[in-house]
Amino acid sequence: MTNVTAPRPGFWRLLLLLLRKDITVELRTREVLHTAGLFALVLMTLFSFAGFADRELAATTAPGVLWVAIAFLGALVFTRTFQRERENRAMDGLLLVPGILDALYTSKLLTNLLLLLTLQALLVPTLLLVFPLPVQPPILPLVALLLAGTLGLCALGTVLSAALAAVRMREVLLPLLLYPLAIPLLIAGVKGSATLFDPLAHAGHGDWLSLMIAFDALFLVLGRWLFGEAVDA
Amino acid sequence: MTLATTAPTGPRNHATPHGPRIAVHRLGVHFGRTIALHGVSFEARRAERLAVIGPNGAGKSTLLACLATLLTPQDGRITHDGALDGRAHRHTLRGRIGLVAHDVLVYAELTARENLELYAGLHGRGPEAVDHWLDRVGLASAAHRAVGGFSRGMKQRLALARALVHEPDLVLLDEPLTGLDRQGQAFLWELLDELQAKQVLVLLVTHHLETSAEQFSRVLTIARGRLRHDAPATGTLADVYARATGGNR
Amino acid sequence: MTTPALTPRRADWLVALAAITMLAGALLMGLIFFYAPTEATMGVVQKIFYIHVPSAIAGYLGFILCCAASVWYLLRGDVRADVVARAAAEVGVLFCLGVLLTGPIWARKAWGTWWTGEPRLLLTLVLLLIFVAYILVRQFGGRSDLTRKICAVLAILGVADIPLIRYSVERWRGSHPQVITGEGAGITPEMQLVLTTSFITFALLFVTLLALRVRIGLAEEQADAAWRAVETADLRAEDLLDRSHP
Amino acid sequence: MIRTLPAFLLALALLPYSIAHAQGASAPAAGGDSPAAAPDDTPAVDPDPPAAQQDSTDDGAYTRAALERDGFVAASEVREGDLVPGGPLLFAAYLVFFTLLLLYVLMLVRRQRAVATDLQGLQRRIEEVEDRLLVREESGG
Repeated sequence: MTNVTAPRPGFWRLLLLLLRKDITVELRTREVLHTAGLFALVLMTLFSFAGFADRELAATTAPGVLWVAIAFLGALVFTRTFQRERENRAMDGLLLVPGILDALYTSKLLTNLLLLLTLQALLVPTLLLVFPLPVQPPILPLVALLLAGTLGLCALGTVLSAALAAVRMREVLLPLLLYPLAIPLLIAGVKGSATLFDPLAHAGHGDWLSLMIAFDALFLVLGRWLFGEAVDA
Repeated sequence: MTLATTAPTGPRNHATPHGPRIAVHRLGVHFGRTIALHGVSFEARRAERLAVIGPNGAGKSTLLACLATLLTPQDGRITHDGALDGRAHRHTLRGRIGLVAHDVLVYAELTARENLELYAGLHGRGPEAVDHWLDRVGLASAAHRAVGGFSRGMKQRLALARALVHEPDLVLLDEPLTGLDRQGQAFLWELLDELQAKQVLVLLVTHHLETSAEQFSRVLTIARGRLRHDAPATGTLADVYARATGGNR
Repeated sequence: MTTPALTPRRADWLVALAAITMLAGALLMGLIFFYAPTEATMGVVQKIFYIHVPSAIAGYLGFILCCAASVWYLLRGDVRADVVARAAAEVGVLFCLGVLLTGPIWARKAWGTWWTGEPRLLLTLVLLLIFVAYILVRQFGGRSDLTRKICAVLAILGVADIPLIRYSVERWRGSHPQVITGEGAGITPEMQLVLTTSFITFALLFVTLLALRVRIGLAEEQADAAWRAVETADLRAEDLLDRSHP
Repeated sequence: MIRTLPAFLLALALLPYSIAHAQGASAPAAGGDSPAAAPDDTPAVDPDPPAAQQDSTDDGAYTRAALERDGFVAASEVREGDLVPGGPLLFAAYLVFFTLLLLYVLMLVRRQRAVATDLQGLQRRIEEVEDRLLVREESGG
C-alpha cells in the first residue's frame, strides 16, 4: 500500500521558501546589514586615516584594503546567518523535512551571497571615494571579480559556519579557518583589481578571474557534500 | 506559485496498519565515556500513547532524538513499520515524524503564521493547514505577532502546531506540559485523544509525575540509560516510577 | 571474576623502527657534516637543505594523509581512520614548523633577509595556519563524533585548497632554488647521496612519529571503550541485583 | 620504551652542535674544504646576492663558470676567497629542528602518561564495581 500524501515540494519550492524566510528575518531585524554595514564604513575610515590616502599609494593599497574588508565582513555575516538556525534549534525542524539538504545549502549560500553583495554595494563606492585613485576602474571587470570572489568566499564560509556552528569559540575559529583557506581568492582579488586600478595596466585580470572561478567550482562541489556531513548527524 | 494546495484530509494512511509502528532493538548511545542509552528495546503500535519518565539525564531526550532520526545511535537499530531502518531511510521517514523538542524550533523574528507557513510549505501543505492549526491551538488572534514576544505557553502551543501541521504518524513530545496552564494542558490531552483516533503513535517525555498514568497505554521508565520498566499502569506517574525503580534511587 | 592488570602491550616492531630511525639519523648527521661538500655560494648554510626539503615533503605528506584518512572516516565512519587523520595532522604540523623555521635561515643567507614572502614558504605558512586551527578545533571538541566529523570536513577543505594556494602564491611572487626539479642537475653526486639518505631517514622518522601518535590515539580510544564497557557492566550488575532483591 | 626516546634524540641533537661548533670555530674536518675567510660569526651587513658577489671577486673563469651553472656548486670548484661562513646559521637551523622534534616527542610522552594514568583510574573503577557486587551479594544472602 502506498502513501496517500500531498506531493512533496521540489528543490526550487523548498529553496524559495527557505530563501524567503532568511530574507524576511534579515529585513525584519536588519541585524547583519546594520552592524556589518557600519563596520564597513568604520573600516574605510580607519584605512583612510592610516595614511593610504596618498595618491601615489592609493592605487596599490586600495585593492588590498577592499579585499581585506570583504574578508572581514564575510566572517561577520557567515557566523551570524548560521547562528540564527541554532537559536531555538530551528535547524532541527528544517532537517525533519525530507530531501531538504540541497535546498538548505543553496539557500544559506544565496543568503550569505546576497548580504555580502549588498554590503559591497556600500563598501566599494565608499572605497572609490575615500581613496584618491588615479583612474576609475572599469565597472564590468570589477563587478565580475567581486561576484566571483564573493561566490567562492560564500561557498567556503557556508560550509565552515555550518561545521563550526556547534563548536565552542566558533566566532574565533571561523576567521582562523576562513582566511587561510580563502587565500587564493584574496590574492586573486587583490592582484586582479590592482590591474584595474592601475592606469598603466588595464589587462591581466582574466587569469585571476579564472582562478577565482576554479575556486568557486571546487568549493561549491565540496561545500555541498561536506555541508551534509557537517549538518546532518 | 504553490504546488501543494490540498486541504488536510484527515489521517494519512501509511503502510501496513498491522505490526509495530516502531521497533527499537538494543539501542545504545554514548557520548565519549558517558553511556546515554544502553540496551533499550521496545515496540510501539499505531494509536498507542506512551509516556517516557525518568530522572534528569536518564536518556529520555536522547531516546527521542534517536527516534526522530536526528541522532544516529552507535549500537542497535530502530525500524519503522517493521522493515524500514531508521538509519537508511531517514530521509523518507522524516516527513512522517512530528517533533516537539525542548527548544521550540521556530524563528523568533517571524510571526506565528509565518513560522507555520514555512514548515507547512516545506512539507507540501497549503495555507488551509496553517489556518486550521492556528485556530486549533488557539493562536489565531496572535498569528501576526512575532514569536520572540510570546509567552512560554504560547510558544509551546505554536511548537505543537508546527509539529502536527504536516500530519505525521509518529509524534514525539519532549516535556510538552512545561509552560502550559491548566487550560493548555487540557487542550493537549484533547489533542492527543484526537491523534489517537487518527492512528498516530505518540511518545511523550515528561517529568510531571503527578499526571495520571491511565492517560497512557504504557509507561516506559528510563533510569541511567536503561529501560527499567515497560507496562500499562495505574495511579500517577510518580507511583509507576517508584514501583519501577524499587525505591532504590 | 579476575581482571588482568591494565598495562599497554609492548610493541617490539615499534621499538625496532625507532632504533632504526635513530641509527639512520646518526648516519645522516655524519654524512651531512663530514661527507657532503660545502656549497660554493651558500657555504655551510646550504646544508640546511638536507633537512629543509625532506621536512617540506614530510609535511605535505602528513596533510595529504590526514585528508585521505578524513575522507575514509566520512565514508566509513571508522574511528581508526579518524585517529590516523589526527596523528597525520600533528606530524604534518611538526614538519611544517621545521620547514618554516629553517627556511628563513636559508633566506637570510641566500637573499639577505629573514622573510622574503617566497611562494613555497608562504604556501607552507598558510597550510600550517590551516592545520593549527584544525588542531585547535580538536582541542576544543574532544573526542566526540561531532568533532571528528567537523575536523574531517576541515582537513578535506584544507588539502583541496593546496593546488589553488600554490598556484596563486606562485603567480603572486617567485624565486626559489629549483634544485630537484630537473634530473639531478645542479647537484653533485656526493650531495645526491646525502640527499637520498636524508629522504630515507625522514621517511623513517615520519613513519615512526606517526606510528607512535596513532598508537597513543588508539590507546585513548580503547580506554574510552573500556570505560564504557565497565560502566555498562556496572549497569548490568545493578539490573541483576535489582532483580534478585526486589 | 617511549621514555628512552628523548635521551636518544638529545644525543642526536648534540651531534650537530659539536660539529657546527667545530666548523665555525676551528679548522674544519668536513668535506675536504675550508671556509678560509676569517670566521665572521655575526654578519652585520647582509651578504650580497650571489650575482653581485661574483662581480666583486677577481675574475677567475673557473669560479665563474662553476657559479654560472644552475643549482649548487661544490666548494672545491671555487676559489677560497668566494666563501662566506655561516656556521651560526647552520647551527641555529639544526638546533631548531631537533628542539622541535624533542618537544613533540615530549608531548607524546605526556600523552602516553595521561593514557597510563587513565588506565589506572579504570583499573580502580573496575575494582570498585567488583567490590560493590561482592558486598551486595554477601549482604543479599
